[in-house]
Amino acid sequence: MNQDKAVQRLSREDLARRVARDIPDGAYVNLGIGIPTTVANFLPADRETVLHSENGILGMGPAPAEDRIDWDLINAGKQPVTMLTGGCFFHHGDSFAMMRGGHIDICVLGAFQVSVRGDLANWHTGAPGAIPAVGGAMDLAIGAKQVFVMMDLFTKTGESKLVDHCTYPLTGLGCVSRLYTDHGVFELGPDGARVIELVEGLSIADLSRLTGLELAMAPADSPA
Amino acid sequence: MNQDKAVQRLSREDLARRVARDIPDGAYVNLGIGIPTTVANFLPADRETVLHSENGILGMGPAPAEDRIDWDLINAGKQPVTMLTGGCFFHHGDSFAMMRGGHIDICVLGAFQVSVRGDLANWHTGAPGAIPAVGGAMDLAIGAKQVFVMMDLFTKTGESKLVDHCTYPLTGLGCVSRLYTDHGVFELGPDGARVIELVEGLSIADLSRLTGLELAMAPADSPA
Amino acid sequence: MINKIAGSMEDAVADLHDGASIMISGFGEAGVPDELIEAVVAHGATDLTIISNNAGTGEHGIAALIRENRVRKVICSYPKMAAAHHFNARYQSGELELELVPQGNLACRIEAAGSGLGAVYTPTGYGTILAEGKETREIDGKQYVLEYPIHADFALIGAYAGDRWGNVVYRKAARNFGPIMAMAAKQSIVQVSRIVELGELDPETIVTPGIFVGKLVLGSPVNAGESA
Amino acid sequence: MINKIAGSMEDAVADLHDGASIMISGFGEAGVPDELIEAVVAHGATDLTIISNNAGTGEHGIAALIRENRVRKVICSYPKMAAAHHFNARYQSGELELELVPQGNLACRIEAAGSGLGAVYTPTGYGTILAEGKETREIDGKQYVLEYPIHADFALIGAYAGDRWGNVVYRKAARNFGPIMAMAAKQSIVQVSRIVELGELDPETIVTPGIFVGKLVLGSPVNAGESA
Repeated sequence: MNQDKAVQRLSREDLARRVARDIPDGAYVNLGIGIPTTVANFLPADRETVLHSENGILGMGPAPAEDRIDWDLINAGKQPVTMLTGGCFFHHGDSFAMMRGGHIDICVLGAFQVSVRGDLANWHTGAPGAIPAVGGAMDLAIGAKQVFVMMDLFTKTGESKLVDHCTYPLTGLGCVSRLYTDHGVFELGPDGARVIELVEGLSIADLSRLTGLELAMAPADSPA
Repeated sequence: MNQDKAVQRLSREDLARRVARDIPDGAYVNLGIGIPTTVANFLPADRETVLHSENGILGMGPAPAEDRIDWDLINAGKQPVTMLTGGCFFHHGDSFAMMRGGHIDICVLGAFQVSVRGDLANWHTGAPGAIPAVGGAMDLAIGAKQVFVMMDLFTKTGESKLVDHCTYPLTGLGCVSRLYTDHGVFELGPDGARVIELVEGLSIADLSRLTGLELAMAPADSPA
Repeated sequence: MINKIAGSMEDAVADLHDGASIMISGFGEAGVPDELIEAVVAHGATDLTIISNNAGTGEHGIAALIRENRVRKVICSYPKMAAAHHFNARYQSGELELELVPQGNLACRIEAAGSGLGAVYTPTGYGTILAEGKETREIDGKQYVLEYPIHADFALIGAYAGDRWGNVVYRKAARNFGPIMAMAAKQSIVQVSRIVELGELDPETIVTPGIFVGKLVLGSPVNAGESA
Repeated sequence: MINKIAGSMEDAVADLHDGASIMISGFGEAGVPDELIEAVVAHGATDLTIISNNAGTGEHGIAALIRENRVRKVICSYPKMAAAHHFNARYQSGELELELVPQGNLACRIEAAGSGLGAVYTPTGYGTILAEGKETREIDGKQYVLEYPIHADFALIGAYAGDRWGNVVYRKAARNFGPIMAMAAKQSIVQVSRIVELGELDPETIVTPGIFVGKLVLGSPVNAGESA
């Protein structure tokens, strides 16, 4: 939906950088499979962020050199990773207790759709004949203290993925607190979506028109 | 109730020896606080019995020498113990999962009263003003694959502690499978008590009269 | 004397039977008990229910069991994998029943079984199609779904080292479902890369106590480029 | 940078407040965080709910808190101890509320809190006076009691060694309630006998990952005759 050339959409990389900015020092963070994983590349070096991987790792580090790959040390996307000093291993029961029990500060996920009240659809298109596979998506959606979603705001065919009601099968209800998109950042909650940031060249009126939603900026004292 | 001099009541030690005989090689066993603890002294040396202590030990060994006491290594009765080669430590959650989840083969407990259908009363006299304290009694009663009770069959005042219905507050319902007493051994279950062994000099008629219960010997093919 | 060590993979799975429910540890390649699964294929038991995070890929492991038509039902969180063609074919033809369970619910239902709980209220899945028809309850202002334990006749587990009492330690993220599956099955069978003398494992650091292990068998070396 | 190490016992308990619920680890003398409890006495917070296996004995620990009339309620499995005179007096005078919980239910209710479950069905206590008035359910032919999680504002834990990320290991049977209480409290405060450099604890053998720990403070050496 970038027919308007003046709109300075965030690149995938800038979006990951933007999300990384909101992860405070010392946070315990789970980065979902796919695009969210790239946020790790932009975590500031002067902060200690402890990455959780639901297959039983805290303190997950970046990918290893080719000759240091260990197939017993992989992330939730089954890619080889490394371990930071101070990290540890535990079993799946404890790992999902960390998630379900509200011990993870921030979980960053991708999405097919997010509703203005924070409902999340990110596990299943509902297409007939598709093999359903949920993995840890529903646990990640409802467990963390804060759930961030990062995604393009529009599908390739121009439909808004921020919606009034999700039409795709839900992953969790009212669970997303913040939505980071290539067009701007939104705060979601029981009272609906409020815009925290807009990319350059985009007005709130444009955004309302493009999404078909009645959007307003968050008050200046909103926790941005 | 040993007015009858011909009745060869088992001593505490012989009772512990008798219980020990029924603990097979390789069994995982929890010995309750008090008299049941003494069973450990009679476990045959040619068998490996793994003792569980609910405060987080498998492979508990005998008391240490005075100069080897370690107050971080105690049993459920808070007495210093040792650790056998092959033992391990775990937290209270896992320890009671072992119990509640049916992983312990045999639990040996003392009792105030046991009913013919295996109800157990061993935690509280119900006396007014008594400080109630249950500890692990209720978990031990219902968790193990088999629960053995060892006790004197009669109180000091001659009342049978094997009863039709417990009058003391219950610890667990229908949980005791076998009762070892100074007068004989009983199998308990939904169909009531059956006598497996009688001490010398005691007839089933005597025992029925003394306990006030209608007792019969178990059939010869009963698993004794 | 306690000796849980089986002489061969064949001996290790000798008690399997038709209609058995079998938990299989592993996430990705880590912690998958490959040789035990091969032994199940060779054993011939059929009409199996498999409980595992994934449903197999390629021609090996769970995929081989499905290919050989030994599996009646799969309980898992994520059957959709590259090269899951055997699962896909049997599932889409209706020959294979799938119970799809969110990964954390899979974990806590396995834990409930191992720890003797009758059921648990979990928040995961509330309001989604995976909770359809399930009992729900509001507790302290939050919505929960009632989920029942998943028990199994057998668990096949890939671990790192073990002793004759069945005490086991794991390696890195290969730990995953092993410890909780070992607690939930009637007979847990553990494949290890090293068998050690009793006492060699530190009592403070044993992850799966022998009480949860029925049989232990020596398998292939660790699944790693890097050395242990 | 993550640094959970508090400079003193006083700093470690600085966030306490009147009306707080506090879990305290320990079974017998093993794993009791003596110095943290002393710091709570010195802090002065009152109207406390204490969750612990025992309710104190003699003049120290929980007994001192009860003596100083800081405790409104005790949730425990076994308050009856030699020299539990402070507990006995306050309990019998009706000044102190007691919730008596079977030890395994205490453990699994703490675990339910730590792992985010809304409630669990446990078989323990069914048919006894400790389950009176509680919801029950028959599941698969067996009777269960519905039990709710026990959460706490704080957990005070006695452990062996820890690092600045809050990773912790325990010593022998002093482990007991520590790991599960650390998961169930909003802020867990751990007293250790040794503070070690980050990386000194083996990632395979850390028992309580730092994510469950709020503060860590150096206490007295290990509670043992024998050396570690």
